[in-house]
Amino acid sequence: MKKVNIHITLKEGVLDPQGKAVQDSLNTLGYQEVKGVRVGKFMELEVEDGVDVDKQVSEICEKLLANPVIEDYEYKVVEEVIQ
Amino acid sequence: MKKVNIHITLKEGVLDPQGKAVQDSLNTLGYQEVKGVRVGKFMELEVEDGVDVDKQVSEICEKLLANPVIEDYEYKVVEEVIQ
Amino acid sequence: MRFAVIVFPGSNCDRDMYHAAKDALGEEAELVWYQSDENLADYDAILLPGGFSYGDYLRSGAIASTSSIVTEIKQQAALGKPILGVCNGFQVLLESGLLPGAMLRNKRLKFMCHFEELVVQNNETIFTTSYQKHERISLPIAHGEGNYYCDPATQQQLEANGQIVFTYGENPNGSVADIAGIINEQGNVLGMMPHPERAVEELLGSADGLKLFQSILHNWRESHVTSA
Amino acid sequence: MLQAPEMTPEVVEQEKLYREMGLTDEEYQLIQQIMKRKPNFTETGIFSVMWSEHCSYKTSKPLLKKFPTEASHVVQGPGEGAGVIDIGEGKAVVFKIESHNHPSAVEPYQGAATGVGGIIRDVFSMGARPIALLNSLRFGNLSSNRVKYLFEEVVNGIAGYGNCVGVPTVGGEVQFDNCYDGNPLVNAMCVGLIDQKDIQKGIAAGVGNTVIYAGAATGRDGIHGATFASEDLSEESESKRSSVQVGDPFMEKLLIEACLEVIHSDALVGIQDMGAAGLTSSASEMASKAGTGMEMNLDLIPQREQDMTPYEMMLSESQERMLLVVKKGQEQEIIDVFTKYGLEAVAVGHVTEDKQFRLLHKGEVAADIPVDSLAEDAPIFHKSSKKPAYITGFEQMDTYIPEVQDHGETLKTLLQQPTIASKEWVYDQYDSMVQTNTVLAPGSDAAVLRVRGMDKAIAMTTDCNSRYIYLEPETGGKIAVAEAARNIVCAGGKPMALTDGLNFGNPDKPENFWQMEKSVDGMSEASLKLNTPVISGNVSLYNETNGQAIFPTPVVGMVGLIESLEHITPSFFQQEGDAVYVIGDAEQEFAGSELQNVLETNYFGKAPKIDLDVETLRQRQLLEAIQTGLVESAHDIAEGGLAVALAESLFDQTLGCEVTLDGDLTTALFSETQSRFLVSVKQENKQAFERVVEDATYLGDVTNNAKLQVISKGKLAISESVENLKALWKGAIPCMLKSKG
Ligand SMILES: Nc1ncnc2c1ncn2[C@@H]1O[C@H](COP(=O)(O)OP(=O)(O)O)[C@@H](O)[C@H]1O
Ligand SMILES: [Mg+2]
Repeated sequence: MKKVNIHITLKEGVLDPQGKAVQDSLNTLGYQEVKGVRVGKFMELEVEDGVDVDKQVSEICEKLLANPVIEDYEYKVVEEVIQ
Repeated sequence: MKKVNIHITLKEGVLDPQGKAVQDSLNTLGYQEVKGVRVGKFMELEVEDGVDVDKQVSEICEKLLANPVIEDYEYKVVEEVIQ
Repeated sequence: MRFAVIVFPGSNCDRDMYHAAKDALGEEAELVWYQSDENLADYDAILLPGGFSYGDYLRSGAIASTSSIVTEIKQQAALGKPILGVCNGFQVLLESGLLPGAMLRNKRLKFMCHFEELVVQNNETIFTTSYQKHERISLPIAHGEGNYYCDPATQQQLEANGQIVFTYGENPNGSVADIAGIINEQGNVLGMMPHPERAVEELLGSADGLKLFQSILHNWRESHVTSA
Repeated sequence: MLQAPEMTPEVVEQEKLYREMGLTDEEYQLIQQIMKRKPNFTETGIFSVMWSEHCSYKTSKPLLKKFPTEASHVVQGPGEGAGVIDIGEGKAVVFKIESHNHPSAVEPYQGAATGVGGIIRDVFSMGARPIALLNSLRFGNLSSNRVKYLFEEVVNGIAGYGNCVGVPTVGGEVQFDNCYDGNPLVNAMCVGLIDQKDIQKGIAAGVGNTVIYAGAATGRDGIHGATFASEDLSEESESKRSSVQVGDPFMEKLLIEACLEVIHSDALVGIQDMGAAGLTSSASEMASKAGTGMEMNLDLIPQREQDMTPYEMMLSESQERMLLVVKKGQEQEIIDVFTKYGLEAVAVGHVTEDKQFRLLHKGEVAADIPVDSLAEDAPIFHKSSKKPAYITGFEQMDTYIPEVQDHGETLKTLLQQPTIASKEWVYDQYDSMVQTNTVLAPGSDAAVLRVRGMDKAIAMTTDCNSRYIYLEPETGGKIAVAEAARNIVCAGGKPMALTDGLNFGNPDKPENFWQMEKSVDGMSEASLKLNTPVISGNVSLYNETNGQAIFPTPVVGMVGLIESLEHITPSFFQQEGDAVYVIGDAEQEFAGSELQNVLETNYFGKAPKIDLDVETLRQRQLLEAIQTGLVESAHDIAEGGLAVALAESLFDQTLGCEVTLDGDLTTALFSETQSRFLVSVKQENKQAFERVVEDATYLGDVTNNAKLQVISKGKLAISESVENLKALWKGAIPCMLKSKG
């Protein structure tokens, strides 16, 4: 079993209303030193042994997890889970 | 300027309807080897120099970014951004 | 004329769409469950209703767009059949690539539900011939992710081809170029965030949406008279 | 942790573990008597939740008995998932209100969301399609950041859930008072529509029939034993602690569709949702009601987490779960329906004859309890009651008379009080139109939904001015019911029945119990008089922070029937030239008023009087006038008095009005005297209207100058631009939310 972490972020140039809102409220709360907030998704999943993890994960990212029109993705195989 | 990455994940045991929906749909798409999908948030932000990054970031995570009742957070100062 | 209203798990405007086609327009309509073995070729138009397919988890419309019925819808689209996606239906059309662009969360991050004024930008589509060009109509919106996004090149293309069918009188959600609804290049797939099916009776505040259904019917009849 | 082997029945007794589960020594003794032995850990837990106020109504039952519950149009009174009223032509309306106060105080988004989910299940478990949601909310002072957070997230949670399941949220109320600072109230009401022949009951009838569990898997969500955060907790057990319940509206939507399909199968015997106390309450109540017993094998329960104990499974409050009893041998046809919707449904047990509630786990009997002792025969306690000293103090006060210099400015101030200000910020976030039946959306006195296939419509509202109840619970209780009925009448409906959400403080304090008693008395009297029986409801006690109770807040959710679509009446003025009437005269009644709050930042004195005969007469006459087509608009006069009602009547269009008021201007404008309405009538109908409505006084006309003008003693006392007033009224809440306190 392999554990995989996936990061999905908005492409540069795509406006991020959520990031902007977080940024604004941080500033109102007095955290003026915080800048450039961007909000994305973080997914954790496990892939069974015996499959090509890289192939599998990039496939599902492209097919489903990320929308290429607005999002980029990145993944990392973080550990072998021993059962 | 320091760049900070924050991961916000649901606490263990807290229901994750999103993760479940993604998991189910991956399985329907034929990816039976994918298990245990959990969906969280990923935030990137920058903190100006001259502030205590650790203090600042853990404070805003607790106050605003994460909901301590159901979420855990983790952050990493990833790099110095030279301006 | 026979309308298919596609029902995904989590669709919730399916019955409203059905009533619009069946009761307000007075034509035949069926609710078609996404896994049913019905043949979409037996229908004259396909309606993708609003709602929260798969809870809108991940991204709105994303999971539904991977279902096999969408493959069939694509085939029917290629044959030139009228396909209308409203709200979540529009999001499914975007996610499946039948229409260009993507949806972001509303700029104020809140779900909103109220009547909006729209401008009919193109009244030469099979969905809009009963409207006047630049007619101002009132339709409800009800969405949290209706902030239409596309890159500048796509926007130019949409504008150049007259693919922008509806715009907002006053942009409520941050959409690029005030876009409320767009059509594909072939002119048979329309996606829009506002709900024409909620505006087919004066009793409920507006009947401006009825003309959209009437346009579909009218143009279908025309094409059937000429081809017959 | 929660059922380590060392937790023997003896340990439960010696260490008084039952206390941590919320049972008293007395109750524990009673359990031993019933069981004729010491209950084990799981059994003790089961008793503790079933004997909690939430499930057993042990302190409130004696009060609830006072409510009138019958009328010819009542099909189902209290006792099932929700009440049912007949609306003719074989159709019926199902409704109920439920509180989710404590969960919302801890986690406002999920607390409110799961509150909505729970009340929807109550309605579709009756076999009805949920057609509308309302919510009655109370928050503290909006200047506090915590209160802002609670308010925003509660609204967000209601929207998140209701919008996704596709049930329109069409009405409700929000009030703000300091007493709710630490203890917000979140009451959600759901209304459903059903063909009377389809009405289901939550009964486990037919010995040998199969018990089916359907919907979401069970996790360690909301287990009440969270009180076990005691010194015995180890690191490992910490991670297994119960977690906050998270709602899954998508799952609920599928459950609605599956259950509404299943009710048409003759295989179905009974169905009930798993609400508070989850599997325990649904299973034991279904058996107790049917006079049967039930045996379940817990190994078969779908589980979301590893190694769950019987205690955890039985006390879990995981959401979106249903329990069904199905004819033996016909299980598959039911399971197939759930499978179609991608839902899990499994047989977990069967109905028995011996009236025992028996649970098996890993080959052992985990619990074996006489089922009636959990439900029908749960103990009842009669609390002592005492009139609070503060009320005696209020009774002895002189009549409070406010001093107002500038009436125009005062009106502007009132319009910006969050309790009076526009709630558009709230309801714009709710899908109020899905299902395409909403004729009058949020923003009018009562919401109105047409009923497809009929010429009829139904009107619905929630109301409760807790300030009056704080001052005088009995009078306030009457007013809450009367005000709800007024809102129904204004929309053109005949008030039919109500559901009550009783929100109070700790009932162990005699003063709090007295408030409960008196407000229930007042509500009962009014519902009897208005022929609006109580058909369902909910009790939420212990609403306190730091020993300070909230204002007693018995929310009334009312449904009315509009006989013809023609009768649907808006609450705004419709056209220039119409005559403006007020029904009923104002007296100097300012105690508990919004004006008192503005001027004194406090409430004191005696609540406004209410005469139920006058109330009934005026409601009947106004309804008659509406039904004969004599009324263009009708609005009840509530917080802020006539002045606010006049302003609100102008906020839909660009009209104005000019009215002349006699007597003391402050009283005429701002008094909150009860049983009053503001009505507009076409000029040609004036005489006919006056003939029908005895207490109507002509005030002036609707104008087209977009100004609110009030003449008093021959002088123009108020002349304000409607646009300006509207901007203040609409902007108040968004503005308060933006400013960080
Ligand atoms: N929480 C809420 N949810 C939905 N609608 C609401 C809510 N609060 C207020 N509204 C709507 O705003 C309008 C005004 O509310 P309110 O001032 O309480 O009315 P009234 O005094 O006539 O009962 C009503 O139409 C009501 O339904
Ligand atoms: Mg009212």
